[in-house]
Amino acid sequence: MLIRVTRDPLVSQQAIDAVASPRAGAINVFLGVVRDNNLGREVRYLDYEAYPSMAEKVMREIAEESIRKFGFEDVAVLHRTGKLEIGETSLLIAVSSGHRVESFEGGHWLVNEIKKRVPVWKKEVWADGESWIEGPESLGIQAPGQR
Amino acid sequence: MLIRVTRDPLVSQQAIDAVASPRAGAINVFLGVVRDNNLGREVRYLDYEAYPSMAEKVMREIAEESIRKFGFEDVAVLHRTGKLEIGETSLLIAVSSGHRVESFEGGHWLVNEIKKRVPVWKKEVWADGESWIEGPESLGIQAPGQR
Amino acid sequence: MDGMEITVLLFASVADRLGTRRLALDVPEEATVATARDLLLERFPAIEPFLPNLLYALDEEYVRVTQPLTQGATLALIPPVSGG
Amino acid sequence: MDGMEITVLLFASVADRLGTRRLALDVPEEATVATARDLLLERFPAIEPFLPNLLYALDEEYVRVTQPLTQGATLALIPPVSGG
Repeated sequence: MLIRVTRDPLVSQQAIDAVASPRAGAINVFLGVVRDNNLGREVRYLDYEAYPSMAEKVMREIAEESIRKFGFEDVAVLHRTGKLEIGETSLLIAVSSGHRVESFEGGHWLVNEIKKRVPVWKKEVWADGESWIEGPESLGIQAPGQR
Repeated sequence: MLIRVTRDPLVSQQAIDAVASPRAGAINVFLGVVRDNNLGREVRYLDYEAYPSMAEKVMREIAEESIRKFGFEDVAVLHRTGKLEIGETSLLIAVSSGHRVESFEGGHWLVNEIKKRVPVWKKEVWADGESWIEGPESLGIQAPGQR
Repeated sequence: MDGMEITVLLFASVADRLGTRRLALDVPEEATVATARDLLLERFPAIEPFLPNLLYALDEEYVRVTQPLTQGATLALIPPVSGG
Repeated sequence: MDGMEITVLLFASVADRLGTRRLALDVPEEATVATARDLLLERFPAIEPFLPNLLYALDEEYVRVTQPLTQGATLALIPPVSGG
Protein backbone atom coordinates (compact mmCIF):
# COMPACT_ATOMS: atom_id res chain seq x y z
CA MET A 1 0.00 0.00 0.00
CA LEU A 2 1.43 3.35 -1.06
CA ILE A 3 0.13 6.37 0.90
CA ARG A 4 1.79 9.75 0.49
CA VAL A 5 1.30 13.49 0.93
CA THR A 6 4.06 15.25 -0.95
CA ARG A 7 5.07 18.54 -2.54
CA ASP A 8 6.64 16.68 -5.48
CA PRO A 9 4.86 16.10 -8.80
CA LEU A 10 2.74 12.94 -8.85
CA VAL A 11 3.77 10.28 -11.37
CA SER A 12 1.04 7.83 -12.45
CA GLN A 13 3.43 5.00 -13.16
CA GLN A 14 4.55 5.06 -9.53
CA ALA A 15 1.01 4.38 -8.32
CA ILE A 16 0.46 1.70 -10.98
CA ASP A 17 3.70 -0.09 -10.06
CA ALA A 18 2.72 0.07 -6.38
CA VAL A 19 -0.55 -1.84 -6.92
CA ALA A 20 0.70 -4.39 -9.47
CA SER A 21 -0.17 -8.00 -8.60
CA PRO A 22 -0.21 -11.28 -10.55
CA ARG A 23 -3.80 -11.79 -9.35
CA ALA A 24 -4.97 -8.41 -10.72
CA GLY A 25 -6.88 -8.38 -14.00
CA ALA A 26 -7.82 -4.71 -13.69
CA ILE A 27 -6.12 -1.54 -12.51
CA ASN A 28 -8.06 1.70 -12.24
CA VAL A 29 -6.20 4.97 -11.93
CA PHE A 30 -7.75 8.33 -11.11
CA LEU A 31 -6.05 11.69 -11.48
CA GLY A 32 -7.56 14.82 -9.98
CA VAL A 33 -6.21 17.57 -12.20
CA VAL A 34 -6.12 21.37 -11.85
CA ARG A 35 -8.81 22.77 -14.17
CA ASP A 36 -8.66 26.26 -15.71
CA ASN A 37 -12.13 27.13 -14.38
CA ASN A 38 -14.44 26.53 -11.43
CA LEU A 39 -18.02 27.73 -10.93
CA GLY A 40 -17.60 30.11 -13.84
CA ARG A 41 -14.40 31.69 -12.52
CA GLU A 42 -11.15 31.54 -14.45
CA VAL A 43 -8.53 29.85 -12.27
CA ARG A 44 -4.84 30.86 -12.55
CA TYR A 45 -3.51 28.21 -10.19
CA LEU A 46 -4.32 26.34 -6.97
CA ASP A 47 -2.51 26.23 -3.66
CA TYR A 48 -3.04 23.07 -1.60
CA GLU A 49 -2.45 22.95 2.13
CA ALA A 50 -2.60 19.74 4.19
CA TYR A 51 -2.29 18.54 7.75
CA PRO A 52 0.20 16.03 6.34
CA SER A 53 0.56 13.48 9.13
CA MET A 54 -3.18 13.27 9.77
CA ALA A 55 -3.94 13.31 6.02
CA GLU A 56 -1.74 10.25 5.51
CA LYS A 57 -3.36 8.55 8.50
CA VAL A 58 -6.89 9.13 7.16
CA MET A 59 -5.85 8.16 3.62
CA ARG A 60 -4.51 4.87 5.00
CA GLU A 61 -7.74 4.22 6.94
CA ILE A 62 -9.83 4.83 3.81
CA ALA A 63 -7.51 2.65 1.70
CA GLU A 64 -7.80 -0.22 4.22
CA GLU A 65 -11.58 0.21 4.32
CA SER A 66 -11.70 0.03 0.50
CA ILE A 67 -9.69 -3.21 0.49
CA ARG A 68 -12.18 -4.83 2.90
CA LYS A 69 -15.17 -3.42 1.01
CA PHE A 70 -14.15 -4.13 -2.61
CA GLY A 71 -11.56 -6.90 -2.22
CA PHE A 72 -8.77 -4.93 -3.87
CA GLU A 73 -5.38 -6.57 -4.29
CA ASP A 74 -3.70 -3.26 -3.43
CA VAL A 75 -4.27 0.50 -3.25
CA ALA A 76 -2.17 3.64 -3.75
CA VAL A 77 -3.26 7.13 -2.67
CA LEU A 78 -1.06 10.19 -3.23
CA HIS A 79 -1.98 13.83 -2.65
CA ARG A 80 0.19 16.73 -3.69
CA THR A 81 0.43 20.03 -1.78
CA GLY A 82 1.79 23.49 -2.60
CA LYS A 83 1.29 25.54 -5.74
CA LEU A 84 -0.19 23.55 -8.64
CA GLU A 85 -0.49 24.90 -12.16
CA ILE A 86 -3.33 24.14 -14.60
CA GLY A 87 -3.03 20.55 -15.81
CA GLU A 88 -0.98 19.33 -12.84
CA THR A 89 -2.18 16.36 -10.80
CA SER A 90 -3.33 17.04 -7.22
CA LEU A 91 -4.72 13.58 -6.38
CA LEU A 92 -3.53 10.24 -7.71
CA ILE A 93 -5.15 6.96 -6.77
CA ALA A 94 -4.68 3.47 -8.18
CA VAL A 95 -6.48 0.26 -7.26
CA SER A 96 -5.88 -3.28 -8.49
CA SER A 97 -8.52 -5.99 -8.44
CA GLY A 98 -9.39 -9.33 -9.99
CA HIS A 99 -12.05 -7.87 -12.25
CA ARG A 100 -12.99 -4.52 -13.73
CA VAL A 101 -16.34 -3.86 -12.05
CA GLU A 102 -14.90 -3.48 -8.53
CA SER A 103 -11.99 -1.46 -9.87
CA PHE A 104 -14.37 1.20 -11.21
CA GLU A 105 -16.91 1.13 -8.38
CA GLY A 106 -14.33 0.93 -5.61
CA GLY A 107 -12.06 3.51 -7.22
CA HIS A 108 -14.97 5.94 -7.36
CA TRP A 109 -15.90 5.24 -3.72
CA LEU A 110 -12.28 5.82 -2.69
CA VAL A 111 -12.06 9.21 -4.39
CA ASN A 112 -15.37 10.30 -2.86
CA GLU A 113 -14.27 9.33 0.66
CA ILE A 114 -10.89 11.03 0.25
CA LYS A 115 -12.58 14.26 -0.79
CA LYS A 116 -14.91 14.05 2.22
CA ARG A 117 -12.54 13.06 5.01
CA VAL A 118 -8.89 13.88 4.34
CA PRO A 119 -7.63 17.14 5.92
CA VAL A 120 -6.50 18.94 2.77
CA TRP A 121 -7.59 22.39 1.62
CA LYS A 122 -7.40 24.12 -1.71
CA LYS A 123 -7.04 27.85 -2.35
CA GLU A 124 -8.16 29.10 -5.76
CA VAL A 125 -6.13 31.96 -7.18
CA TRP A 126 -7.77 34.08 -9.90
CA ALA A 127 -6.48 37.08 -11.84
CA ASP A 128 -8.24 39.41 -9.35
CA GLY A 129 -8.21 37.61 -6.03
CA GLU A 130 -8.11 34.31 -4.20
CA SER A 131 -10.19 32.23 -1.83
CA TRP A 132 -10.02 29.05 0.21
CA ILE A 133 -12.56 26.56 -1.10
CA GLU A 134 -14.60 25.28 1.82
CA GLY A 135 -17.75 24.81 -0.16
CA PRO A 136 -21.11 23.11 0.22
CA GLU A 137 -19.71 19.79 -0.94
CA SER A 138 -17.21 19.86 1.90
CA LEU A 139 -19.85 20.89 4.43
CA GLY A 140 -21.62 17.56 4.00
CA ILE A 141 -18.84 15.91 5.98
CA GLN A 142 -19.73 13.63 8.85
CA ALA A 143 -16.47 12.49 10.35
CA PRO A 144 -16.31 9.24 12.33
CA GLY A 145 -17.24 9.96 15.94
CA GLN A 146 -18.40 13.49 15.15
CA ARG A 147 -21.70 14.63 16.59
CA MET B 1 -8.16 11.16 -29.75
CA LEU B 2 -5.59 8.36 -29.58
CA ILE B 3 -6.75 4.99 -30.99
CA ARG B 4 -4.25 2.20 -31.52
CA VAL B 5 -3.88 -1.55 -31.94
CA THR B 6 -0.23 -2.42 -31.48
CA ARG B 7 2.16 -5.24 -30.66
CA ASP B 8 4.27 -2.87 -28.53
CA PRO B 9 3.94 -2.60 -24.72
CA LEU B 10 1.29 -0.09 -23.61
CA VAL B 11 2.54 2.88 -21.59
CA SER B 12 -0.03 4.58 -19.34
CA GLN B 13 1.60 7.98 -19.52
CA GLN B 14 1.10 8.03 -23.29
CA ALA B 15 -2.67 7.68 -22.88
CA ILE B 16 -2.75 10.27 -20.08
CA ASP B 17 -0.78 12.78 -22.15
CA ALA B 18 -3.11 12.16 -25.11
CA VAL B 19 -6.24 13.17 -23.15
CA ALA B 20 -4.76 16.10 -21.18
CA SER B 21 -6.82 19.29 -21.43
CA PRO B 22 -6.90 22.57 -19.44
CA ARG B 23 -10.66 22.04 -19.03
CA ALA B 24 -10.25 18.58 -17.48
CA GLY B 25 -10.55 18.22 -13.71
CA ALA B 26 -10.52 14.42 -13.82
CA ILE B 27 -8.70 11.75 -15.77
CA ASN B 28 -9.67 8.11 -15.41
CA VAL B 29 -7.31 5.43 -16.65
CA PHE B 30 -8.12 1.74 -16.94
CA LEU B 31 -5.62 -1.04 -17.51
CA GLY B 32 -6.72 -4.53 -18.43
CA VAL B 33 -3.92 -6.71 -17.13
CA VAL B 34 -2.99 -10.35 -17.71
CA ARG B 35 -3.99 -12.30 -14.58
CA ASP B 36 -2.31 -15.52 -13.46
CA ASN B 37 -5.64 -17.36 -13.28
CA ASN B 38 -9.06 -17.56 -14.95
CA LEU B 39 -12.07 -19.67 -14.02
CA GLY B 40 -9.87 -21.71 -11.69
CA ARG B 41 -7.21 -22.44 -14.31
CA GLU B 42 -3.61 -21.34 -13.88
CA VAL B 43 -2.68 -19.14 -16.85
CA ARG B 44 0.90 -19.13 -18.20
CA TYR B 45 0.40 -16.36 -20.73
CA LEU B 46 -2.13 -14.95 -23.21
CA ASP B 47 -1.95 -14.56 -26.96
CA TYR B 48 -4.11 -11.78 -28.42
CA GLU B 49 -5.17 -11.71 -32.05
CA ALA B 50 -7.00 -8.77 -33.66
CA TYR B 51 -8.52 -7.73 -36.94
CA PRO B 52 -6.41 -4.60 -36.55
CA SER B 53 -7.92 -2.19 -39.09
CA MET B 54 -11.50 -3.00 -38.08
CA ALA B 55 -10.59 -3.05 -34.39
CA GLU B 56 -9.26 0.52 -34.66
CA LYS B 57 -12.37 1.56 -36.59
CA VAL B 58 -14.72 0.15 -33.94
CA MET B 59 -12.60 1.57 -31.09
CA ARG B 60 -12.87 4.99 -32.72
CA GLU B 61 -16.65 4.67 -33.10
CA ILE B 62 -17.02 3.71 -29.42
CA ALA B 63 -14.72 6.55 -28.34
CA GLU B 64 -16.75 9.08 -30.33
CA GLU B 65 -19.97 7.68 -28.89
CA SER B 66 -18.54 8.04 -25.36
CA ILE B 67 -17.63 11.68 -26.00
CA ARG B 68 -21.23 12.44 -27.06
CA LYS B 69 -22.69 10.42 -24.19
CA PHE B 70 -20.48 11.57 -21.29
CA GLY B 71 -19.10 14.91 -22.54
CA PHE B 72 -15.47 13.81 -22.32
CA GLU B 73 -12.77 16.30 -23.26
CA ASP B 74 -10.80 13.51 -24.92
CA VAL B 75 -10.40 9.73 -25.05
CA ALA B 76 -7.52 7.30 -25.67
CA VAL B 77 -8.01 3.58 -26.39
CA LEU B 78 -5.07 1.24 -26.98
CA HIS B 79 -5.16 -2.53 -27.34
CA ARG B 80 -2.08 -4.70 -27.48
CA THR B 81 -1.80 -7.93 -29.51
CA GLY B 82 0.63 -10.85 -29.54
CA LYS B 83 2.04 -12.79 -26.60
CA LEU B 84 1.43 -11.09 -23.22
CA GLU B 85 2.99 -12.28 -19.99
CA ILE B 86 1.32 -12.16 -16.54
CA GLY B 87 1.14 -8.54 -15.35
CA GLU B 88 1.38 -7.01 -18.83
CA THR B 89 -1.29 -4.57 -20.02
CA SER B 90 -3.60 -5.74 -22.83
CA LEU B 91 -6.07 -2.81 -22.80
CA LEU B 92 -5.35 0.80 -21.88
CA ILE B 93 -8.01 3.48 -21.88
CA ALA B 94 -7.93 7.05 -20.59
CA VAL B 95 -10.72 9.62 -20.50
CA SER B 96 -10.60 13.26 -19.42
CA SER B 97 -13.64 15.18 -18.21
CA GLY B 98 -14.62 18.25 -16.25
CA HIS B 99 -15.64 16.29 -13.18
CA ARG B 100 -14.95 12.89 -11.65
CA VAL B 101 -18.41 11.27 -11.83
CA GLU B 102 -18.51 11.09 -15.66
CA SER B 103 -14.88 9.98 -15.75
CA PHE B 104 -15.71 6.88 -13.70
CA GLU B 105 -19.12 6.11 -15.21
CA GLY B 106 -18.08 6.83 -18.79
CA GLY B 107 -14.75 5.03 -18.41
CA HIS B 108 -16.59 1.94 -17.21
CA TRP B 109 -19.09 2.15 -20.10
CA LEU B 110 -16.22 2.49 -22.57
CA VAL B 111 -14.43 -0.63 -21.30
CA ASN B 112 -17.67 -2.64 -21.40
CA GLU B 113 -18.40 -1.62 -24.99
CA ILE B 114 -14.85 -2.34 -26.11
CA LYS B 115 -15.03 -5.83 -24.66
CA LYS B 116 -18.37 -6.39 -26.41
CA ARG B 117 -17.74 -4.98 -29.87
CA VAL B 118 -14.05 -4.78 -30.83
CA PRO B 119 -12.77 -7.70 -32.98
CA VAL B 120 -10.00 -8.95 -30.69
CA TRP B 121 -9.58 -12.49 -29.41
CA LYS B 122 -7.59 -13.93 -26.58
CA LYS B 123 -6.04 -17.39 -26.38
CA GLU B 124 -5.26 -18.70 -22.90
CA VAL B 125 -2.17 -20.84 -22.60
CA TRP B 126 -1.90 -23.14 -19.59
CA ALA B 127 0.79 -25.61 -18.56
CA ASP B 128 -1.15 -28.45 -20.21
CA GLY B 129 -2.98 -26.87 -23.12
CA GLU B 130 -4.50 -23.78 -24.65
CA SER B 131 -7.85 -22.45 -25.81
CA TRP B 132 -9.37 -19.47 -27.55
CA ILE B 133 -11.69 -17.66 -25.14
CA GLU B 134 -15.00 -17.11 -26.89
CA GLY B 135 -17.06 -17.36 -23.78
CA PRO B 136 -20.59 -16.66 -22.61
CA GLU B 137 -19.77 -13.00 -21.90
CA SER B 138 -18.79 -12.55 -25.53
CA LEU B 139 -21.87 -14.40 -26.79
CA GLY B 140 -24.09 -11.63 -25.46
CA ILE B 141 -22.92 -9.42 -28.31
CA GLN B 142 -25.49 -7.67 -30.45
CA ALA B 143 -23.57 -5.77 -33.07
CA PRO B 144 -25.14 -2.74 -34.75
CA GLY B 145 -27.18 -3.94 -37.71
CA GLN B 146 -26.88 -7.58 -36.75
CA ARG B 147 -29.96 -9.83 -36.98
CA MET C 1 -19.78 -16.16 -66.23
CA ASP C 2 -20.71 -13.08 -64.20
CA GLY C 3 -19.28 -14.04 -60.77
CA MET C 4 -17.35 -11.88 -58.28
CA GLU C 5 -14.30 -12.59 -56.17
CA ILE C 6 -14.20 -11.61 -52.52
CA THR C 7 -11.57 -11.99 -49.80
CA VAL C 8 -12.56 -13.92 -46.68
CA LEU C 9 -10.75 -13.29 -43.37
CA LEU C 10 -10.78 -15.86 -40.59
CA PHE C 11 -9.74 -15.40 -36.97
CA ALA C 12 -9.04 -17.21 -33.72
CA SER C 13 -10.72 -20.62 -33.34
CA VAL C 14 -12.10 -20.60 -36.90
CA ALA C 15 -8.73 -19.75 -38.45
CA ASP C 16 -7.02 -22.46 -36.41
CA ARG C 17 -9.64 -25.06 -37.40
CA LEU C 18 -9.40 -24.27 -41.12
CA GLY C 19 -5.64 -23.77 -41.07
CA THR C 20 -5.85 -20.44 -42.87
CA ARG C 21 -6.53 -16.82 -41.98
CA ARG C 22 -7.29 -15.50 -45.47
CA LEU C 23 -8.72 -16.97 -48.65
CA ALA C 24 -10.19 -15.85 -51.98
CA LEU C 25 -13.74 -16.97 -52.68
CA ASP C 26 -15.63 -16.89 -55.98
CA VAL C 27 -19.27 -16.02 -55.47
CA PRO C 28 -22.10 -15.66 -58.01
CA GLU C 29 -23.54 -12.31 -59.10
CA GLU C 30 -26.08 -11.01 -56.53
CA ALA C 31 -24.54 -13.10 -53.74
CA THR C 32 -25.13 -12.02 -50.14
CA VAL C 33 -23.19 -12.73 -46.97
CA ALA C 34 -25.43 -15.79 -46.52
CA THR C 35 -24.44 -17.04 -49.98
CA ALA C 36 -20.76 -16.79 -49.07
CA ARG C 37 -21.38 -18.49 -45.74
CA ASP C 38 -23.12 -21.42 -47.45
CA LEU C 39 -20.30 -21.76 -50.00
CA LEU C 40 -17.74 -21.79 -47.20
CA LEU C 41 -19.69 -24.49 -45.36
CA GLU C 42 -19.78 -26.57 -48.55
CA ARG C 43 -16.06 -26.22 -49.12
CA PHE C 44 -15.04 -26.44 -45.41
CA PRO C 45 -17.53 -28.63 -43.52
CA ALA C 46 -15.34 -28.23 -40.41
CA ILE C 47 -16.67 -24.68 -40.07
CA GLU C 48 -20.16 -25.96 -39.24
CA PRO C 49 -19.98 -25.94 -35.40
CA PHE C 50 -18.74 -22.32 -35.43
CA LEU C 51 -21.53 -20.89 -37.58
CA PRO C 52 -24.18 -20.33 -34.88
CA ASN C 53 -21.85 -17.97 -32.99
CA LEU C 54 -20.33 -16.01 -35.88
CA LEU C 55 -20.93 -12.38 -36.75
CA TYR C 56 -20.03 -11.04 -40.18
CA ALA C 57 -18.18 -7.84 -41.11
CA LEU C 58 -18.13 -6.58 -44.69
CA ASP C 59 -15.34 -4.11 -45.36
CA GLU C 60 -14.86 -3.62 -41.59
CA GLU C 61 -18.53 -3.01 -40.79
CA TYR C 62 -20.78 -5.46 -38.93
CA VAL C 63 -23.57 -6.47 -41.34
CA ARG C 64 -26.61 -8.75 -41.50
CA VAL C 65 -26.37 -11.98 -43.51
CA THR C 66 -28.76 -10.48 -46.07
CA GLN C 67 -26.18 -7.82 -47.00
CA PRO C 68 -25.21 -8.03 -50.73
CA LEU C 69 -21.55 -8.62 -51.55
CA THR C 70 -19.61 -6.49 -54.03
CA GLN C 71 -16.67 -7.35 -56.29
CA GLY C 72 -13.42 -7.22 -54.32
CA ALA C 73 -15.09 -6.87 -50.93
CA THR C 74 -13.53 -8.23 -47.73
CA LEU C 75 -15.77 -10.47 -45.65
CA ALA C 76 -14.61 -11.23 -42.10
CA LEU C 77 -16.02 -14.07 -40.01
CA ILE C 78 -16.07 -12.78 -36.44
CA PRO C 79 -16.16 -15.33 -33.60
CA PRO C 80 -17.38 -14.05 -30.22
CA VAL C 81 -14.83 -11.38 -29.28
CA SER C 82 -12.77 -11.56 -26.09
CA GLY C 83 -10.55 -8.49 -26.08
CA GLY C 84 -9.87 -6.24 -23.11
CA MET D 1 -2.08 25.63 39.40
CA ASP D 2 -2.91 22.21 37.83
CA GLY D 3 -3.39 23.27 34.18
CA MET D 4 -2.18 21.56 31.02
CA GLU D 5 -0.59 22.90 27.87
CA ILE D 6 -1.77 21.76 24.45
CA THR D 7 -0.72 22.63 20.91
CA VAL D 8 -3.38 24.05 18.61
CA LEU D 9 -3.01 23.70 14.82
CA LEU D 10 -4.86 26.01 12.45
CA PHE D 11 -5.35 25.59 8.70
CA ALA D 12 -6.57 27.31 5.55
CA SER D 13 -9.08 30.16 6.12
CA VAL D 14 -8.80 30.00 9.92
CA ALA D 15 -5.00 30.15 9.86
CA ASP D 16 -5.07 33.09 7.44
CA ARG D 17 -7.61 34.98 9.58
CA LEU D 18 -5.66 34.51 12.81
CA GLY D 19 -2.26 34.99 11.18
CA THR D 20 -0.82 31.84 12.70
CA ARG D 21 -0.85 28.11 11.98
CA ARG D 22 0.30 26.86 15.37
CA LEU D 23 -0.01 28.09 18.95
CA ALA D 24 0.39 26.85 22.51
CA LEU D 25 -2.71 27.03 24.69
CA ASP D 26 -2.97 26.68 28.49
CA VAL D 27 -6.12 24.85 29.52
CA PRO D 28 -7.44 23.93 32.96
CA GLU D 29 -7.34 20.39 34.35
CA GLU D 30 -10.28 18.33 33.01
CA ALA D 31 -10.66 20.57 29.98
CA THR D 32 -12.39 19.15 26.90
CA VAL D 33 -12.21 20.16 23.25
CA ALA D 34 -15.14 22.48 23.94
CA THR D 35 -13.16 24.18 26.73
CA ALA D 36 -10.29 24.83 24.36
CA ARG D 37 -12.64 26.08 21.68
CA ASP D 38 -14.22 28.57 24.13
CA LEU D 39 -10.79 29.78 25.29
CA LEU D 40 -9.73 30.31 21.69
CA LEU D 41 -12.91 32.26 20.96
CA GLU D 42 -12.19 34.47 24.01
CA ARG D 43 -8.62 35.13 22.91
CA PHE D 44 -9.34 35.37 19.16
CA PRO D 45 -12.88 36.71 18.62
CA ALA D 46 -12.16 36.71 14.86
CA ILE D 47 -12.53 32.94 14.94
CA GLU D 48 -16.23 33.18 15.71
CA PRO D 49 -17.69 32.98 12.14
CA PHE D 50 -15.64 29.84 11.44
CA LEU D 51 -16.80 27.84 14.47
CA PRO D 52 -20.09 26.45 13.09
CA ASN D 53 -18.21 24.67 10.28
CA LEU D 54 -15.19 23.36 12.16
CA LEU D 55 -14.39 19.77 13.01
CA TYR D 56 -11.82 18.91 15.67
CA ALA D 57 -9.00 16.38 15.57
CA LEU D 58 -7.14 15.38 18.72
CA ASP D 59 -3.76 13.77 18.02
CA GLU D 60 -4.81 13.20 14.39
CA GLU D 61 -8.16 11.61 15.14
CA TYR D 62 -11.55 13.27 14.54
CA VAL D 63 -13.25 13.69 17.96
CA ARG D 64 -16.43 15.08 19.49
CA VAL D 65 -16.21 18.37 21.38
CA THR D 66 -16.85 16.46 24.63
CA GLN D 67 -13.52 14.63 24.25
CA PRO D 68 -11.18 15.32 27.24
CA LEU D 69 -7.80 16.91 26.50
CA THR D 70 -4.52 15.51 27.79
CA GLN D 71 -1.22 17.23 28.68
CA GLY D 72 0.81 17.83 25.52
CA ALA D 73 -1.98 16.86 23.13
CA THR D 74 -2.31 18.38 19.67
CA LEU D 75 -5.72 19.83 18.83
CA ALA D 76 -6.38 20.64 15.17
CA LEU D 77 -9.21 22.89 14.01
CA ILE D 78 -10.40 21.39 10.72
CA PRO D 79 -12.33 23.66 8.31
CA PRO D 80 -14.45 21.90 5.67
CA VAL D 81 -11.94 19.94 3.63
CA SER D 82 -11.49 20.46 -0.12
CA GLY D 83 -8.76 18.07 -1.23
CA GLY D 84 -8.80 15.91 -4.33
